[in-house]
Amino acid sequence: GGGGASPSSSDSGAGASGGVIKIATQSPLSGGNATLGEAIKLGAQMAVEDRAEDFKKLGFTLQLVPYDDQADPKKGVANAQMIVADPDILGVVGHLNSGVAIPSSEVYEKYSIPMVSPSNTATQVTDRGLKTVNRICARDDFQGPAGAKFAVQQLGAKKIFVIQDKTAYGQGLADAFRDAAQKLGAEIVGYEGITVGEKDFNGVLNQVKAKNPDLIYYGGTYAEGGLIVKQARDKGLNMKFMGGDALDSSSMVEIAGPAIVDTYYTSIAADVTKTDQGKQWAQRYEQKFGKKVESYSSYGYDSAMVLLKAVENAIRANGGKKPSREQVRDAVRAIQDYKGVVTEVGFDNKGDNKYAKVYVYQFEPGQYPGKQIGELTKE
Amino acid sequence: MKAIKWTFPFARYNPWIQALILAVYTAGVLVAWTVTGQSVLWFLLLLASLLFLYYSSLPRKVQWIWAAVVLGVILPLVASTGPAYESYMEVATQMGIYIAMAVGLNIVVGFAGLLDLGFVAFFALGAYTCAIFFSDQANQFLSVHNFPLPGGLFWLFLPLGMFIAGLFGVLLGLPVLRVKGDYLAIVTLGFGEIIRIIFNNLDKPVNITNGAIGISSVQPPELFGVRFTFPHHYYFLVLVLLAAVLYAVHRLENSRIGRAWKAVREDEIAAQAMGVPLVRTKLTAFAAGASFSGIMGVVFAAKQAFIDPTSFTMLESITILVMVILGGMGSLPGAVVGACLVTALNLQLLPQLTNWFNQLAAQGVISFPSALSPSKMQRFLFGMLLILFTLFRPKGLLPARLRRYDPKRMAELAREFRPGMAGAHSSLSSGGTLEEPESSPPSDKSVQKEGMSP
Amino acid sequence: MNVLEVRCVGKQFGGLVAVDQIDFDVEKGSITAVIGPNGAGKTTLFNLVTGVYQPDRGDILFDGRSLVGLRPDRVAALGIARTFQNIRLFADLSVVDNVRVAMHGRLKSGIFDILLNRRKTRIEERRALGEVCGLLAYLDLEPWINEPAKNLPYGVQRRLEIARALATRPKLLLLDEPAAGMSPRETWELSELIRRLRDDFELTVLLIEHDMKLVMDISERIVVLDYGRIIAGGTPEEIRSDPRVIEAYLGRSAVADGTYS
Amino acid sequence: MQSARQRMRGEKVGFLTLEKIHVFYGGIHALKGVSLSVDKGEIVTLIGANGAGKTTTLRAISAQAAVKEGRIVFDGQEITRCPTHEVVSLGIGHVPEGRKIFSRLTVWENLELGAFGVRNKERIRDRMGEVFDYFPRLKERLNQKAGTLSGGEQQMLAIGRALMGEPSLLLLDEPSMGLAPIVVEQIFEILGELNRRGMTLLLVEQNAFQALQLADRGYVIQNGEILLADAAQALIENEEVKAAYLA
Amino acid sequence: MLAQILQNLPQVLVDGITLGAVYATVALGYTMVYGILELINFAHGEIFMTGAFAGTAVLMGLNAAGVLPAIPKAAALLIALVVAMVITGFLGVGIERVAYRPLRNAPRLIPLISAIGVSFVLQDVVRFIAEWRTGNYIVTGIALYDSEISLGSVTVKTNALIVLGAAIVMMAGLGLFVQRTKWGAAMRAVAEDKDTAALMSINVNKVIALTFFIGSALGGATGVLFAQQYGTIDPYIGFILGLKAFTAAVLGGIGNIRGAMFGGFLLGILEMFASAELGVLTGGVLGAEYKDVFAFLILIAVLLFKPEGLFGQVVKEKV
Ligand SMILES: Nc1ncnc2c1ncn2[C@@H]1O[C@H](COP(=O)(O)OP(=O)(O)OP(=O)(O)O)[C@@H](O)[C@H]1O
Ligand SMILES: Nc1ncnc2c1ncn2[C@@H]1O[C@H](COP(=O)(O)OP(=O)(O)OP(=O)(O)O)[C@@H](O)[C@H]1O
Ligand SMILES: [Mg+2]
Ligand SMILES: [Mg+2]
Repeated sequence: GGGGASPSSSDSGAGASGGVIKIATQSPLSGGNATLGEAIKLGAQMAVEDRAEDFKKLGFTLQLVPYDDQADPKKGVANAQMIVADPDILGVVGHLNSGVAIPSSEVYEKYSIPMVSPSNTATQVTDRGLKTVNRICARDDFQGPAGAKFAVQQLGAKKIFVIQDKTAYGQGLADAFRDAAQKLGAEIVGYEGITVGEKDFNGVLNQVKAKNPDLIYYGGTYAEGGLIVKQARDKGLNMKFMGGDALDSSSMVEIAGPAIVDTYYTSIAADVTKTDQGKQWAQRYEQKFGKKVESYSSYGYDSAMVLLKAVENAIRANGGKKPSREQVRDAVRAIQDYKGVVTEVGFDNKGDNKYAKVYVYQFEPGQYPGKQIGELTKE
Repeated sequence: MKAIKWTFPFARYNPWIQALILAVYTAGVLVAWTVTGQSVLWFLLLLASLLFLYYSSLPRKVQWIWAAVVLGVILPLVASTGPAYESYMEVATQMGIYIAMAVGLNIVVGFAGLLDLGFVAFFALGAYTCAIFFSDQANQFLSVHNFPLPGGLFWLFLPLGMFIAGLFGVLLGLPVLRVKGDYLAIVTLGFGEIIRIIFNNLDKPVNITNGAIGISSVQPPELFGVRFTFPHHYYFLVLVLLAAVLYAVHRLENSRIGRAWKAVREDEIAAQAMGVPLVRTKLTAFAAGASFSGIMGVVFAAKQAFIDPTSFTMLESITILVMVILGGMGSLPGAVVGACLVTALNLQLLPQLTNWFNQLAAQGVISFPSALSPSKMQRFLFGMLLILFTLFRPKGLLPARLRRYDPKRMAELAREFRPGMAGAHSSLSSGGTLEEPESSPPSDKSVQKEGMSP
Repeated sequence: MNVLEVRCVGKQFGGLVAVDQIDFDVEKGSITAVIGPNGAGKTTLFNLVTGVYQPDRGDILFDGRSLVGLRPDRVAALGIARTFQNIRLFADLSVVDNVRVAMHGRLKSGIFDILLNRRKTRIEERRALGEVCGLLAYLDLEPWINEPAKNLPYGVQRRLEIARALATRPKLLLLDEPAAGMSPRETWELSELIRRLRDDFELTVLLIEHDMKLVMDISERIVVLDYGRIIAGGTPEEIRSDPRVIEAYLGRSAVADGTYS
Repeated sequence: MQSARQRMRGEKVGFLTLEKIHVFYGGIHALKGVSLSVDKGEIVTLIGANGAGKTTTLRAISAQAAVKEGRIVFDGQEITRCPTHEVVSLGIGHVPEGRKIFSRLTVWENLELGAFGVRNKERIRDRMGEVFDYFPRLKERLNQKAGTLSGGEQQMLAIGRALMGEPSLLLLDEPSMGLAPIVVEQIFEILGELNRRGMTLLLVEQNAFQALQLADRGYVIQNGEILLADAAQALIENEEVKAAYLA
Repeated sequence: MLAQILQNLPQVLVDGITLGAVYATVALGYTMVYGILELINFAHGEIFMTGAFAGTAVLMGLNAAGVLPAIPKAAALLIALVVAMVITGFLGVGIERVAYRPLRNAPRLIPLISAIGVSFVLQDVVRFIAEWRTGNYIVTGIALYDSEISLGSVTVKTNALIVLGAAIVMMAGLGLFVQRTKWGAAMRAVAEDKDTAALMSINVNKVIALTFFIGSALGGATGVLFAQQYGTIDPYIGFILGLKAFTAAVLGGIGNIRGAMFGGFLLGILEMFASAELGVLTGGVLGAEYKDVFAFLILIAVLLFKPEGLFGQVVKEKV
């Protein structure tokens, strides 16, 4: 490891001849974002455990090293330095926040450690043209417009009120949605920001009430989104409500309660429970960790699986020996048709997932995940 | 005094012996480091040698040179032998940045006694100044479209960031200094939040800061054709800046301005009655503190290559305040140690500790329920440590100490300046017939100029 | 010649008239005492002169120059220094630094001089330190130089306040109850000290005191305040026998005892 | 004087006894083995130069300064380690140096707090009446914020407040400091009156002459040590004391 | 534009007062502790949060035991309130004992650090417990009074009325306690001068503990009402709310009970007004995201003209 406080890495892989291969995760494990961050970590952990046997057969001990970036860019960068200093680490699954992913990936790039992001939707993450940065989720400029298309064309929204949480994620998504919706002929009657961590959104909702739109679009996560739906319904605002993949959580249903009717969200994940394989996977997850599956659990799982697949490919290409980071990096980018539990993965030359699809779901009270009611591909 | 002797038995020895002990200690740590391979512990113990150095009675010049050699040569050299080189450099760089901020905040809170809970705003000002012009962000609102600026211009932005932050320090200070005590705390807190929120929203009507998305691809500085891409580049940059900052604060603290700060802290009314202009003194404190923060903000933006408002939250201000108070308010070495400690804890020790637990758990040595997973305990541990530190060192780790004057020398001076005080209002500065302080040979080596011992 | 001229000065706090139409002069080089019952407005008068409060009306002239509207530090720079009734030292600073602070207005180095450690700064600081040492020796404070002010005995604190005031190089020194809490012997020493100060530093002294022995002993003129007004003024002899002063302040029996003769 | 006579009768056990008290402020050794005793009904005065340790002695008695070594016995009970509020409820009133009235509270509230330990409302009312007998001025100012009183009135309030707790022993720390001569006179008269009504007083004063005139006995303290102890009159006539403290 | 604002105004006021009531009662706790120890009790927000969890846990427990449907709603709420108040009251006393009392003679800002430490620890401890019990630290509780009352164009949640009523009762009760009782006078005396208060045979530690108990219990009770009002709680609600409440306390004049109350309501209304109307007023240039800027600017403006806060006493320093 980066320091003597951790057990020396060279001797812990005694069981396997080829040595140790580590996969790191970086996501917030403490603080307000920890649920999501932990889902990523647990997903990756499950992947590592699932593949550990295969790697043992190849002669390697597989380990997961979780890092807590606390949603803080400075910590992310410092952790990244620790990660790159450990020669056994061949890839990173992370981050949750684009604001942390961007500076941290600058470090990964210098040391050629591939990163597979389960959840960074900001366009800049891959638009900087780094060789190491990949993501399996949809970009804001895909998900937002897809949502807009559905809202305007399928739901028939003409007047739309956009609310966002003033985070990089929320703003990116909401802006993309707004622009696309305008192009499609909808009128944006309001565009407001709220503060993450607060619980009272009546102020903004009063404005919504005055404008009386057909649909509220929310760019942000479920913690605030759930409350906004609930408080809107309390105010008698019964219009449709829509948001992005960050609403895709069982907590959303819990928080909003019966108010969740007429709530839609876009997600890159196909409904896990639709396939047997998916159902099984979800069951295993719940048994293993005693927690409900979150969307990010499966993204985390798939990201790690993709990464491990690439490592495996690189090992084989390297004649069974431990590959270099550059080899793994290129192997990740070369992945073209990996079938994960929630999404198919194939990277384009920027590191974006070509197969990223956007599915539209509708929530129903007391049920998670929602009902899949639409599917959009990138044109 | 008993307590002081207990804390620094070291200070009693003769300087040569001190130097020897220091050298042996440093060498020991270095040997241990190279033998055992990479270790955070040795890294921190090496830094600790500088603390001993500070408390030694070696002449100031020797101390500066020694520290320069340890930090500028030995540390990077030894660290570079292992794969974690850049990791150490990164941590050391962040330490340096925080030290400068803690030292700056120490001026405001420790010296001048003005509780500031929004200090990170000045850091943000410096950082955004740099980020906007060294990325293509400035193209968004300026009609000349030749941004990002070339990396060579970075060096101009250091003083610029310092100036802008200092200016805002004064602008904030002017209205705000009417309010006192903890009211000031809340006003500064408000100011910090206002700055952050504005940066978070200034993507419309004119896109200046790119809002919550942040500014990415900030171009690195360049010096003699070297592009600053690795942490060790920034390490050396921060080291130089930090030396300048520490030197400046040291000078200021022991000057008329520094004494005025402390006088204002102790008793505003008495200070005024003794001829200390209240507002100007407080404003200097605000401006000085802010500008150190601003200059480091510039460096930070370049180092991160990406800036968004989440780096400048209120929690950040509180963290810097924790460094100052934990170290010992009004104590320069305290602020330095506090900053080192908190940064090391946050960036190195706690993550390493949790990694270690995680590995043990992965190897099945111990097991945790998922709610108690060690990676989630960093904040908890940090909180515990804060409580324990304050309980066991309630005055801070290195409390401020009085400047001591040598009675013998004071007596000599008294004889020289017998107050045959007629002819009042003589100027203190006119004429230079007096010997300069340095040229009078200190009779006792341990006594610094002006009869001060360290 | 008059150093200080107080012209019709008044000051009100809310409904309370603390100082009401006060008018008097202080002659250069004199020692003048202000006495009066508790709450008569003596300290308020000092605060008005030193710029801590601004008068509601009237004017205060120092060397012919009006002090009205000046901040306390400007007043200090003009040459008026004071001590405080409730000692206001810089509690956590050492004795030397307490006095050094008072040199502030007389040191001229700017921030850049200090950062560059210019020769000018070093010379000026050294001279100032020398002067501080001289003052400390003069007031017998040498044994205490490295002690924080808060640890000093009361009497020493009072002396330190005087030393600090002197370091501003005042022409007029205002002492607010310098003998409070002092034993008769210390009080006597204090009166010697005040006289010496006046001569050695070419000072004019204005003092507030309840210790009549001290007042009668050293002052050349006495001003008596009651309810914010001057009820009497004159030499110690005149005041001692003034019936209004006896009634309001001294008390009949004390005068009969001969305590103040 | 009655109390002096009592003492003549030879009641040996002191009402309050300090045995070799040591007090430190950080590194400063403020009291170095102070011993003294006060009998019931007496007025005892403690005189000494600035910083001699007078205030510290009183603070040690009321447990405001930590006693490092030595014993304090009051009314047959050891109180050395009792916290302040318990010492006070045993019947020791303390009028602290510099008055220390609660300036943001009204006069009435100040007095009421003086009787904090007294539960019986009736007795509180009686006590208050008694205080107004001594200090009619306070009655006029009942609802005024104490911080706005003049110095003399504040001193009266401080004494009155201590009396509210029905102390059998009253410690007074420089009650005449900063007061106009006419007020000082009044205060001393009242102290005499209190003593005549049976209260025991331990009085610290810079105004040594006046204090000794009032007192039965006196102690001279210097540098944290008791230098002399004698009858008050004897001290007044003592040449050394005269030279050092009476000027 | 004006028409829209006016049309909205009654609802905005109602919502603002509801939010303000929460700020106000939490601010009371800050103000009490500050008034007596001059300590900004940064952990107070976390005490509030703990109260919210405790109350929610009680209701969930009652529900799981099948008791909840059987007893009247008011009784359930009362039980939750009392249990939460007792828990947070003792928690406050414990925190004072462990983290503040040993530092009473330390430099003034030192307890601020231990307070921050306490608040980190509390956040995580509550999180551990919540997560351990439910697998998720974001907890959605059981709402007792969830209906709405419509008065013309204005809708009010019944729970909001309860919050409001409770806030007023708490303030009035506290005001009476502090102004009219012996213990209240003792608190004010201790606030002014601990040493001298002890000379009045006041047990200073006891008074301080009492202050912490009352302040924390009020915070805990507010937590329960908050959880009722908004339905969802997490271990991090204390931080922002604590800051807002502290701001409210300062706005009203810290150390002053009426001030805390008034400051809380004012801040609530200001925020609500800003988030509802800023966008309208500026034609979309500034929006709800600037509400904190707006609130802080008003705070700063108030302090500039009245540096001691709206209700604060000018602490006249007698020179
Ligand atoms: N800042 C202030 N605010 C309100 N009232 C004040 C202020 N300063 C002084 N006073 C009042 O003005 C009156 C005069 O006070 P001052 O301090 O001048 O009296 P003094 O003559 O110095 O009395 P003493 O001999 O007791 O010191 C008093 O009633 C006092 O309470
Ligand atoms: N809080 C304190 N911290 C440190 N030293 C103290 C403190 N209080 C008193 N001292 C020191 O203890 C010694 C005794 O002080 P004390 O106040 O008892 O004297 P005193 O006889 O009452 O004098 P005075 O007549 O000035 O009131 C002095 O040397 C003083 O400096
Ligand atoms: Mg006065
Ligand atoms: Mg005393």
